[in-house]
Amino acid sequence: MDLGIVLALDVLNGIASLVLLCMGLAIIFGMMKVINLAHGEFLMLGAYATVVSANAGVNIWIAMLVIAPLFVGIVGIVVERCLIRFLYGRLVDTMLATWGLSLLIVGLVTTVFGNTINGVPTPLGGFAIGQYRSSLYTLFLVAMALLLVGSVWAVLRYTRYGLIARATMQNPNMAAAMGLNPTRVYMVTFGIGAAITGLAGGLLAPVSGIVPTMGGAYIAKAFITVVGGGSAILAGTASASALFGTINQIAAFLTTPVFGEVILFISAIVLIRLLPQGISDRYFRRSL
Amino acid sequence: MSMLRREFLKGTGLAAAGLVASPAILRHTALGQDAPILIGSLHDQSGPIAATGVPIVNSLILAVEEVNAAGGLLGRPLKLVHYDTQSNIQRYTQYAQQLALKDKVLVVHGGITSASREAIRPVFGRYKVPYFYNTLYEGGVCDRNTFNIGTTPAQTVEKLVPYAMSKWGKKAYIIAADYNYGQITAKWMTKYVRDNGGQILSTDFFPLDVTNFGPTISKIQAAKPDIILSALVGGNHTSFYRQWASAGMKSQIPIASTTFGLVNEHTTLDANESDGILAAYGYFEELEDAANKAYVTKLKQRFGADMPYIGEPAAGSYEGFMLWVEGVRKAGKTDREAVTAALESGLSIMGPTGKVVIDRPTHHAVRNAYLAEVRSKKFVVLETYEQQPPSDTAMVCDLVKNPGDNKQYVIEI
Amino acid sequence: MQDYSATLLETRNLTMRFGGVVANNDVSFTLKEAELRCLIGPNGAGKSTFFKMLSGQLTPSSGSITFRGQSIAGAAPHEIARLGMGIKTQVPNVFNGLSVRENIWIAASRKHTPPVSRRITDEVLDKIRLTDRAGDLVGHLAHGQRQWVEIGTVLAGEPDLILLDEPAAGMTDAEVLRTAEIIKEINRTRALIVVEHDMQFIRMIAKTVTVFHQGQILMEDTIGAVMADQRVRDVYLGKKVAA
Amino acid sequence: MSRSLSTGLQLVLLAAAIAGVALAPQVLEIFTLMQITLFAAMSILALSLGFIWGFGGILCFGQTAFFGLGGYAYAVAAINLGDSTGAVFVGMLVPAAFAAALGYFMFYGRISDVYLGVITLTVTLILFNLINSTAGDEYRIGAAQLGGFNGMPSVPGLNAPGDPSAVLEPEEIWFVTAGALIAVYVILRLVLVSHFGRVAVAIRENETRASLLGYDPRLYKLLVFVIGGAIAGLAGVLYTNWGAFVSPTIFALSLSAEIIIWITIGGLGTLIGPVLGCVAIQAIVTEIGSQQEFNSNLVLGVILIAFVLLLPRGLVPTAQILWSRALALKARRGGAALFEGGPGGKDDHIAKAAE
Repeated sequence: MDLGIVLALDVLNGIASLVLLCMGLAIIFGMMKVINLAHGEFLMLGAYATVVSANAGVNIWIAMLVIAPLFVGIVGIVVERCLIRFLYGRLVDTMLATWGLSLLIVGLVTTVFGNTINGVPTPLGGFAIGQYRSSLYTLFLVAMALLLVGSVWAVLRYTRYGLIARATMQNPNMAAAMGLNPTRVYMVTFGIGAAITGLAGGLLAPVSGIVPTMGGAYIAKAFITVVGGGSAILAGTASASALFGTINQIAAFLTTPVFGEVILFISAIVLIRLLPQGISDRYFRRSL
Repeated sequence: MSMLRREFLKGTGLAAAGLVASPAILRHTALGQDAPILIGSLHDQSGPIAATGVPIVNSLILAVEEVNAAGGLLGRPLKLVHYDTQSNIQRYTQYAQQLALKDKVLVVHGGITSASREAIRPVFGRYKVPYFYNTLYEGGVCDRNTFNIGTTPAQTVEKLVPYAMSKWGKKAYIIAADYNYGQITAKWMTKYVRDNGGQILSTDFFPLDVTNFGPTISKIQAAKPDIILSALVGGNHTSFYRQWASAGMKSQIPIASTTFGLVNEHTTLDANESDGILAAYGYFEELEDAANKAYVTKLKQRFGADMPYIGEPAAGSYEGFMLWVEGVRKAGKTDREAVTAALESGLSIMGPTGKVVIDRPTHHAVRNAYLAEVRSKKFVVLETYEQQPPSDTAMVCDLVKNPGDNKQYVIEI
Repeated sequence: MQDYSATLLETRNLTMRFGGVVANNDVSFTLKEAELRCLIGPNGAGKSTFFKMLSGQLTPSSGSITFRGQSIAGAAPHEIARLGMGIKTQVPNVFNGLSVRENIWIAASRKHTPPVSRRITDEVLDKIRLTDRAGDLVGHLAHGQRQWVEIGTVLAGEPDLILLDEPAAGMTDAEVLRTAEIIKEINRTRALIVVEHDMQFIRMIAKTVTVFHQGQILMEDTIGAVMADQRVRDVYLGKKVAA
Repeated sequence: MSRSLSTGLQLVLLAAAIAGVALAPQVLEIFTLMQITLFAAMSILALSLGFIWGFGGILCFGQTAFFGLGGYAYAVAAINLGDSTGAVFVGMLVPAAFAAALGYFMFYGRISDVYLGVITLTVTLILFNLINSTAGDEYRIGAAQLGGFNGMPSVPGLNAPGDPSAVLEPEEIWFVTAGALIAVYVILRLVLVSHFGRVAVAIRENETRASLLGYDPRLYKLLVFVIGGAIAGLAGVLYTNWGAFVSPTIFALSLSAEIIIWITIGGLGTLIGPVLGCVAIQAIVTEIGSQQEFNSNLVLGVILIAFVLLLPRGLVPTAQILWSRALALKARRGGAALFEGGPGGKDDHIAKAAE
């Protein structure tokens, strides 16, 4: 029984981590059809921003929730202005450029900070369920994932930017037709996607090993989840994260982490074969 | 911080310019009497394994400078020809060929993972360049052209496991990186736990890119072990200690590891995530003897305060280098056969880790092993085990009897 | 000798639904060997959907299609093409990155040896009057010329039934005349179904006309009778009002 | 350029390439020869993706799946058979069969575009994960221990057909590898001028039109994919033979991405472009490791970004465009019509392919 609750928490944690990891990528991919291969490095930058500012004496929560998204958001806008905007509509070229960018960021961070950096401890501590112990921070991550999904939904649903974003998603020319400057829409979108990724990096910093190459461990999984989810940013990311997170965590508990990964990948292939347009296009056709 | 770092790098680059020769310059070096003796180095300076590679290369640079400051070797200066293998096996093979055929170095120190060693070892065997592998590894390499200076499981696991069991209890849960080092180390852990009357509850292996240990932590709690034996490796696996501590488990079940500290876990983790973890290696930066103090001071002076923690791979490389230098001195020439014979003669050096001798039948090092505990982001050495032989590899390898042997044995346990 | 009274193509109760929208409803349609039929109807009447079901680009929700006595509803486009049906789609559907000659040659060479294919290619190029632009990339041609290329690829495949969806769209008057000529020439040996809005053009070629309206067949008669029909006028008038 | 002239030119270039391969051991030192042997093996890999992506329109993110399978299949077969000749064929057949199964699953399942990319990428990850976790003793095929992350050391090198004791020398391995590269190049050229190749290109241009003309796009794509898989397998065989070593990093995502980079830099829709891009990047990456001033990742990242921004069409198409502009200028002056494209003039597609 207690084990069941702990397991359920693990599954929730797996889903929440995936949602946090993927949301930024999903926004950029869903709205701009840009596959950002530097996504993992944005995540890493978020973690570094958190760790560096926390080590410099900034309160850990401010470092994680404010500095990380702000810093990576600004990086995102700079990247969009200097690189991505020249490449719209050229899927492969953006992949190549963002791949180059990811190497560049890894190289820069290594040059500046070296190969290892002192991390920050996990805040909040643990709690007991019967004779099992689990981390309060896990619950915090779940709450943050819910909050993120909620905010993205509210923004898309109720704000002017959300309206523009939805219109752009359905038809890229729509924004222009509405008399808006698509350049700005794209810039803001890329910045927001990057900021959310930075937030995810900040949130994962206290529970991860932080090294310049850490992004590589996340990029493939995030990419597969986003594409498996389909074009609806929220419904797609949430449903694919829920599916893959559950499968991965349960398989990892029952067998080994290797098979957890392999089973996740196989289920992704089966999913794409059955629903070639992603989950959201099949089941949540008119959702956000 | 970043500016400092950059300044430091620039300084290092300038200082190193005369020492780490650009291969382009080397292409037309004449092999005259005063021509430098070329020594090859293949270590990852970028990519995931650079965390281990950078201190090794720093240590080698120091070793070269020391020998040169003392008048060189056989009257000739030494020069390090180093390539960044970029954490990529293909580069290892490429640069190994380059060192052997183009730069024509007299000895190579290199390789960090066993995969990289097995990629380049045959190249040096084929082109007859003596090869030093200075990192701790799973044991079993049996090759007269290769010298393995790092510790093997029999030298460290054998000490760590009984110590941890006598302190904490007999039921162990093993978590290890899913590759040969982890697999073989887990086997040795299992053997020593059983030999000491204990029990293994489960053994889990993790690919090097696993970062989420939630399900594993639940699984461990369900199994209720007395100790955790860890052979987790690399930056991603550092997450385990974090998530373990954040679940409040650190005060519940203690951890002993043969890998903790390899990528500076004890400094990158917070004290309350790492205090009390036991580890065993052939070297710790905190060793108190004078030789080590001098070595550490020189490295820190040479490379600044940013010199990362010095672990066994860096110290082992320094010693491997000095062993070869002693071998050349004793042989009186740089010829491969003569130097190998000298090294096989029981020649020893006193390095930062203590006395190091080449074991003739296995070409491994007889050396000290140490057991330490993490306290406040530092290792506190608890036990010293003098002159441990590579008894694991000795079970399968005898180069005196079979000098033509050339493979890595899997040791049946 | 071909039996000109035999049925070439027949659909029974053909229906196509997209979600809640019914694009074609209960269409029963018959075409004889070597017949020329024109389809007219306002935008959204279901003509293109009908063509897509015939050519295999869409699978009907219900109903049957028989071509030469063989059921083809839901068959893949290439299978239907191999049975002898060729289609020029509404939006020019050509190989933009290939030359004009290569476009035609690809079509001709499916069932012929290289020398025969080359001969057919030359004939078709001559017929569509693009011989002197044979080496140009199709993507570089004007819209009307790309229409010609597509018609050329259809001809080079030597189908027994040709579906032309708005062949005259975007053409100059001279080109429209030429298209009508070619259609009549083809019709000497093969059957055609032509969808067109241009009533001038329809008058030039039509014998029998089928009128589509709201996914169904409104009427089917000679061109004269159709033009005189009040319901047809209402449909087109209604369309104009709506527009 | 008339067709016969370009064919003649191609034959001259081919003869020059063969002569270059034959003379290389005379003029180059042994190390350089081994280095370019590696580049030749990698160039075959580049050609395999250059073919299926540039001419079949299939963007495969996981070409290393076939490369790696080729390498492993060769290693396992060579260790078990003793003779490498059969192992070479096993090293091509296994990835070809795998490509056939995967291709059937994808093309007949109507999976296209980015989804195809994701599936190929995922399959590569699965292979990497599985092979990576074969470190235990129980994972052996016959006499061959798979070895997990550490890979399989001491893979037998190529030997003279039928005589396992006659292991080839570096010069001979160079001849075999460079010969294979030329053979693959010529075979692909011939495929492209054949009816099959021209239809495949037509399908890349417009799948709907091709199917409406009676060609089954699924079948053509599948065949293109299988050919690409077999060639990538051959590259894996030669790569493994070059290093006498194979490890799971052969499946690495970074290598998959690198192949895409070679092709983009060299020029999509050409055959020579991927080869040039591959050699250029390999040479650069090798050179980077010899310098100590900058982090290797940093340098490579800057180079890639600069390429995308400054030379988006890739080396070969850009050169062709400049060349044809120069010719057109000359033609205008001389009033002569120099251009007469036609069937078989594959380079017509460059403008399109460079998109």
